[in-house]
Amino acid sequence: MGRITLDKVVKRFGDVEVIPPLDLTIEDGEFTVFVGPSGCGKSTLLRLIAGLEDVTDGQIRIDGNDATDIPPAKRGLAMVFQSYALYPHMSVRKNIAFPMRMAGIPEDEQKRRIDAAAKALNLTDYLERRPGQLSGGQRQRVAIGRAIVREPAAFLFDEPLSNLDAALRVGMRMEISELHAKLKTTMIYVTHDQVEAMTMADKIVVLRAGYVEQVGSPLELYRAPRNVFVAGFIGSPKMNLIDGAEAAKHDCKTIGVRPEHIAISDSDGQWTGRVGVSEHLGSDTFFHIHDTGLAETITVRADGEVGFRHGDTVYLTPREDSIHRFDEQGLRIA
Amino acid sequence: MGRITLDKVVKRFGDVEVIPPLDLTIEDGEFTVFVGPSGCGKSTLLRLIAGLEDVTDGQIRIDGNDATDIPPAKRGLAMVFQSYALYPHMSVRKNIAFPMRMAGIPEDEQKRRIDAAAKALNLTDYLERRPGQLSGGQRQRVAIGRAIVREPAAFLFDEPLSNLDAALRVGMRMEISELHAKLKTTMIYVTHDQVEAMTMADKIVVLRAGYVEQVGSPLELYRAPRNVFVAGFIGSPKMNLIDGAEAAKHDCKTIGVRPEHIAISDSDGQWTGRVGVSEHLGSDTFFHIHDTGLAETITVRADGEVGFRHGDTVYLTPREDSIHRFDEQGLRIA
Amino acid sequence: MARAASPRRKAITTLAAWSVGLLIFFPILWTMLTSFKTEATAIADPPVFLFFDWTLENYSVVQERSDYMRFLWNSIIIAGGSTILGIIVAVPAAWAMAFVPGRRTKDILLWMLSTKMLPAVGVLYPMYLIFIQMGLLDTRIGLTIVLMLVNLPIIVWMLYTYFKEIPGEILEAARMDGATLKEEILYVLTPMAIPGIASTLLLNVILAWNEAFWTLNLTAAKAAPLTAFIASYSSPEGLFYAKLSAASTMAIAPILILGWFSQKQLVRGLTFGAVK
Amino acid sequence: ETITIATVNNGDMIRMQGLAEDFTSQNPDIQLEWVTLEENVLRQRVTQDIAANGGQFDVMTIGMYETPIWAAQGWLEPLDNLGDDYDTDDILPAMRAGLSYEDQLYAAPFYGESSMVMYRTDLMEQAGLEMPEAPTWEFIAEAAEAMTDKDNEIYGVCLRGKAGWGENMAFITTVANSFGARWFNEDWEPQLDSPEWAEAVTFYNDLIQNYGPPGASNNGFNENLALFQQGKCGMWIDATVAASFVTNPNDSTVADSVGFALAPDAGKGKRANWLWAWALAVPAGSDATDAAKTFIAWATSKDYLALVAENEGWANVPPGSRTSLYENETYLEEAPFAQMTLDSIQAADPNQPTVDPVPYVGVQYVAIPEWAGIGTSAGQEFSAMVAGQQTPEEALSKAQALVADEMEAAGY
Amino acid sequence: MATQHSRSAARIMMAPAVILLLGWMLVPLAMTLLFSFKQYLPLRGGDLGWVGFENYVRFVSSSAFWPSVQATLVIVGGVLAITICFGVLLAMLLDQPFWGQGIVRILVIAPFFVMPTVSALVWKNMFMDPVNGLFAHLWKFFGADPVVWLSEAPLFSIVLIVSWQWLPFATLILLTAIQSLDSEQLEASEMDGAPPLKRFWFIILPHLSRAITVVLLIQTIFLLSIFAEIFVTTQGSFGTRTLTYLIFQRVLESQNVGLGSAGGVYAIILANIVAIFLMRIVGKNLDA
Ligand SMILES: Nc1ncnc2c1ncn2[C@@H]1O[C@H](COP(=O)(O)OP(=O)(O)OP(=O)(O)O)[C@@H](O)[C@H]1O
Ligand SMILES: Nc1ncnc2c1ncn2[C@@H]1O[C@H](COP(=O)(O)OP(=O)(O)OP(=O)(O)O)[C@@H](O)[C@H]1O
Ligand SMILES: [Mg+2]
Ligand SMILES: [Mg+2]
Repeated sequence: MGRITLDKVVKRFGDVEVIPPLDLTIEDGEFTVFVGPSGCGKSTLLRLIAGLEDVTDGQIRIDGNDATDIPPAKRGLAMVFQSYALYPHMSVRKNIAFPMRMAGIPEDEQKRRIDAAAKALNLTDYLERRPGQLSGGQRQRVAIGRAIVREPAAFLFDEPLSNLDAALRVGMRMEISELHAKLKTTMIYVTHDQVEAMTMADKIVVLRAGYVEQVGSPLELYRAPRNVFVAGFIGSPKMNLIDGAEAAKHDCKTIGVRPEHIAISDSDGQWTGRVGVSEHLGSDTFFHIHDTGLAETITVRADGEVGFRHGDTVYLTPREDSIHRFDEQGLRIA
Repeated sequence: MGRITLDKVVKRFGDVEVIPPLDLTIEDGEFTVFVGPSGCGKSTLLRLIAGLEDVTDGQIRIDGNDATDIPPAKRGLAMVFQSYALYPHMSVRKNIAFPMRMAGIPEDEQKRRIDAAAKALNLTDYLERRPGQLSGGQRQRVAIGRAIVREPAAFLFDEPLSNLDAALRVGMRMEISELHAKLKTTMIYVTHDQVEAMTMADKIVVLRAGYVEQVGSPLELYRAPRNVFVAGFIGSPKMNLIDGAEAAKHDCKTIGVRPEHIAISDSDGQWTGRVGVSEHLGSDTFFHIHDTGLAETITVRADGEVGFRHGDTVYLTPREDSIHRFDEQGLRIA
Repeated sequence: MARAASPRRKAITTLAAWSVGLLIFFPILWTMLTSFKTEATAIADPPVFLFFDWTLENYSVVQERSDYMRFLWNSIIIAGGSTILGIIVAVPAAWAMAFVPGRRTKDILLWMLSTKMLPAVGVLYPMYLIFIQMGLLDTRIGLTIVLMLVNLPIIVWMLYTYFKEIPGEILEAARMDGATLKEEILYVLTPMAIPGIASTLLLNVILAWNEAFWTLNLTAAKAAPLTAFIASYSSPEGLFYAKLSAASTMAIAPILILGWFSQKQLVRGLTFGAVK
Repeated sequence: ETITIATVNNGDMIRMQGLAEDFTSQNPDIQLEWVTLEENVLRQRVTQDIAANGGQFDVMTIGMYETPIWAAQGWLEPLDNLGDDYDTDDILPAMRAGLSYEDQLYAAPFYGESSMVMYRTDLMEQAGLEMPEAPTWEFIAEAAEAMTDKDNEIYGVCLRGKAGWGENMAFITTVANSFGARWFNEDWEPQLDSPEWAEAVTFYNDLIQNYGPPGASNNGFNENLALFQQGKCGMWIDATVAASFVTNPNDSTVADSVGFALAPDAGKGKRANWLWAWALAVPAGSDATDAAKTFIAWATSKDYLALVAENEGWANVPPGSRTSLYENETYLEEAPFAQMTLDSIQAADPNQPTVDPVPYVGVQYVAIPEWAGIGTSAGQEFSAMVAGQQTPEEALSKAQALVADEMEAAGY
Repeated sequence: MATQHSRSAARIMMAPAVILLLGWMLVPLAMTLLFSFKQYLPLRGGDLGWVGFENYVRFVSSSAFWPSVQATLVIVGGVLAITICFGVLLAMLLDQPFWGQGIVRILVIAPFFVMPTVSALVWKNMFMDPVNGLFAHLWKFFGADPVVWLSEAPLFSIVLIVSWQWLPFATLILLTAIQSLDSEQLEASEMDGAPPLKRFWFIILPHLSRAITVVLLIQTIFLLSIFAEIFVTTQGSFGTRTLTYLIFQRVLESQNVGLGSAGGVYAIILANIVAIFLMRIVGKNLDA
């Protein structure tokens, strides 16, 4: 009911190849997240799937049928935009009804679906309001409502949370996750926030400059990043990447250790350095350690409250079993 | 050189008292952060100090001298605005030079200071650009540069990072911290992001509706929040607050336990519940536990990767020594 | 975030702003007052300001002489018609320019604007001949078309700037929701741009209403609007100040009232969307 | 049937509009559409329309200047059979001559005028002077000096200064005629560089500068009328039609102390009076020629004069068009200026306007198509002179150049 | 946004406007060009044959030509200078908080609604008339000789009248622009020690530059073709004959269509020189 296949899809804007030939399959019912740095082509890819852009070459199939030349409205997909893209002059009800009105669905059926969606999204009390009278989170819910009523084969989300403030974001994130758990419809979700990617995805697609760097479940990516780029991109704070002599000891070009996998001590350890900025969050403390001779800064996470001061000399020990090794090409060495 | 004292400062807009009589001292060289929910008066307070608003009543002293009626330019303070407030028609160099030009500082001295600031802020390559051609983080640095060259007695920052994206925010946060470590000038920093507050401040001032709820170092606030408001406001994810029978067991109205102070297990524990959404970040996992009978959701943090699934029954145990107790008025019981 | 001004300062500003406002408005006020005077009071030395015997006689004289309502009606039809026609032509064009910009879009826009610089007198004779050929002389439809063409560049430009403010995502959302191009423009774009369209409408009604070259030269009796009405008062009546004032007041009153009632929209329109 | 009538917005025409019900009740199948325009706008509109064959109007109000030119182009319907009771021979011969082309009448005069001196008898008396029937320019200058009292805003003489071929150029041309100057010699060479022109223009300029009201360079007929009615002018040399306005006590503060005299001369055998008629004509392109002629016959008939007299009094009857009017005792009695008007009209000869012979017709204009352009541009130079921006010599030499230019462009 | 489908739709949607304007521009323009190479005198029978560039030469070599270009530039420049200077000042004043902002705004905007003909008539007769005008009364009241505005200061008078009509436009655009100035920028400059005058010069004025260009462009378009104001007041005398008015005289008063058409072509060229110059500036600003 919602299997999307991209077959050698290419997209060029003028002379610029934004998406080089790309193959990708999104299984029915999967929650797939596209992540990657800004400008890597996440939105473009999503819009190609939606039909809002023409593919330059290749084929897009939805449930096995060629959809490449089908106009967006006919693909049976629903999209939730970053700016919500609500119709400001229509009430919430009208907004949600719009796609059904366009499809010529009978009034009473429309009403039934609107009521169901409103109930599911906690919007029942706001149906007569205009989008302008809603908070950011509520608007986002209306946008989702508008998508739901079409009963699409798949949902496409383009950074739907990036306009919300931090607290709301966490809430909406969970709501979307719950929605997926309930509807079990295919969802494709674009974000550049890796926390979102990690917490929501069944499958993450990491993109860089239009290329797929790695596809896998969040924990696969965390545990076994295929290359230096993915290693640095997934995980917060970033993995420490160390070149040179220390890496050579491990028979590779680069080694990577996550901040949470380094123990810090005032007495002894494998590496030494001086404490720079330390960030105390109460629950954790992040130390930025300078002058280790390994990399400009090594970030270390300590649980709870640990009392090193700016300038203290400290000793660091990486957990051996959590060291990632990469070769000259930056590829993981298993 | 930069001790700022507020003495019974009151600010009313028309009939609305935004700041009730407020006393506060900011010591020389201190990094003070004002936090609080939106509209609580953080910006107003900062603008009173800057002289951009007149105080309705009370006195502001800078280094012991009454500054209440001194115009902003003469107070020797520099301000960095949320929107950066760069002059769009001037090059970066001209922007930074502007305050010195206004003060009639000789050209060569201007040049010296600009070069020094540009170097410190990594702006040397951009001096001839217009602000419109810079990225968010670079603009922010220009705004800081413009503040630095005045060699002010204190810096005032009004949510300087809120227009930046998450990744940049982390970087700029550290840059400002390092700047403070280097310059040792008094800094007052307004934010509503509590991570910023926790990681940057020497001293945090928690405001609510114009009242000072608590003043103290980040860890004081984390460990001993003076009341329920501060307890809920400081720490991420939020402290779990539990009323009712469970609280009564501890002889108080409300108890609070931080997510990181609850152990989770599949076999036994003090409380039981069912796993709702779980968020896997790789380094940590957050579980949202429902049906505990204590509060709607109890958030629990587990280190690393822990494998509970949606719907599993789990057992929770709070760390006894980390339970916070609050009375009827919401005040902490020591 | 603007700081509250001190009452003293506010008082001074108030005084200054009102003085300037009244000074600018004074010619209109004076005309209106004079229209209620007798001819003798109108040229009295020293001039009388408010305390005179108010009379409506001038209005009845003017009305008797020329059938005001007919001119008014023509003005309304021509100004309104040309604007609406213009908007119908301009909306699709502005949609295309704003949402499907091509390499030459901006050039086309500027070219359109440059057609406004054609000096009307230079092409009057050809236009006259064309109008004779097509039997459009002294017809409302002919004038409506000409004024539509005269104002079309401005309409396109204004709509373009308004449309550009509308995020393309909303139109894409409509497309995803299954709207055809027509439905997209009709149900989503147009209603969203209502404030912009309203101000475009208003500004162009004013421009068309006050257009005094084509309206005068291409009409005689049947289609003559208020500009022709006032042309019959311009000389001998120059010395009958009161009657001149009455006629002037009658010519400008409708648009003045329209403008005042809708000044919020209009101010937006006047800025040509060029300044946010 | 509907006929569209283009008229000028002066008092007599407006009065006609008011009385038009009389016509429509006689001719219920004819509707009238009025296009009333200010003189300049009217000229421009009708010229444009007739030249391009626009056919917007069925009846046009035109002057003595346009009639022969347009008739020569075949643009006007000849006005022959205007009905049995329309007494064509009753039209004043001077008018009839001016409105005919090759002895065929092409426009029917609605009213006719010449120019004359209007003066304030009371001020004249105060000054101890007496106005002769036929004054000389010399006397006018003397009287103007005597009457001028600028402190009390009384100016000796009000003259046209506003630019336009129908405004200041009409007046200046008559002055020039009386000083023996002419626009063109027999070979169509402009003559503005002649000593006669210099004399005439210098005289005019001195008069207006020394004894005229301020801002005379913007004063046309209407402005001067108002000044005179307000008692600010000692003398006013202008159209004879003004007589009924300045003697009308409703509008004029000096109605009972106005005297009239023939336009002045300089002893060279020509007086400085003009000849003009506003007449009604039917353009050749009209699709309602018969109805239009019916209307013209009504508007310029003897009956119309009687109709006005009945409604508004004899003093307000449009003057200068019909001989019979000046044989009407009641009129002569009620209009003290009537005889003087008739005399003035008869004193003008459009076919021999100047002392020296000229190739053109027209007293205060030159009946060639280029005249409107020439008159207007030259008028602007003289108006600038009156405003003190240039000397008479400069104005004349510029005007001479302009005229030469224009004539060359027209192919003379 | 840009699929093949929407691009071809866009072309169709633009077509009516483009075709109409192209026709509006090209047909009369072509006829004007045609006439300009002819001896065309309607009162002498119309088309009298080709004359090559004679009309063009005659038009420029006429003694009225350069003064008319000069008058055009003086009027356009004068009105622009006045409306922009006073517009900026007025906008700054109206931007301050005061009582009755709405009403004052209505008062200030009003002249924009007045037909050019009416405004010229009112100014000429009721204000500038040297005997009965209000100014004359005012001057006499102060014991001065009334000024004969339209002949002693003709260009100034016309500039005054036209400026009065266009001041509201300039003011409103500039006011909107001032209101869009980020108040934090002003505060930053205040913190930076800039006194009010310098704040105006260094911050406000540069911020207004874009709005000023818009005013320049739009007003120039309309001012280059002002006609009614001159027709009603001076009829082109006393050096107020603009290029537009000169063409009017050639075409309608002298009925020399060929000559006038040549003048029209010159005017089009002049307008386009000005236009290209302005478009360059505005075109850049359109993106920003
Ligand atoms: N219409 C277009 N014309 C030309 N280039 C475009 C167009 N749209 C996008 N691009 C280019 O394609 C690349 C990918 O853009 P895209 O919007 O897909 O990035 P993204 O990954 O969504 O980035 P972000 O995280 O910033 O939203 C960018 O380099 C962008 O400049
Ligand atoms: N100029 C003003 N006039 C009237 N009320 C004002 C003015 N400025 C601020 N306020 C009010 O004062 C209160 C405090 O505003 P302030 O801007 O200081 O809040 P804040 O803590 O900075 O909020 P935020 O986090 O949203 O920036 C708010 O209720 C606000 O509405
Ligand atoms: Mg994107
Ligand atoms: Mg704030």
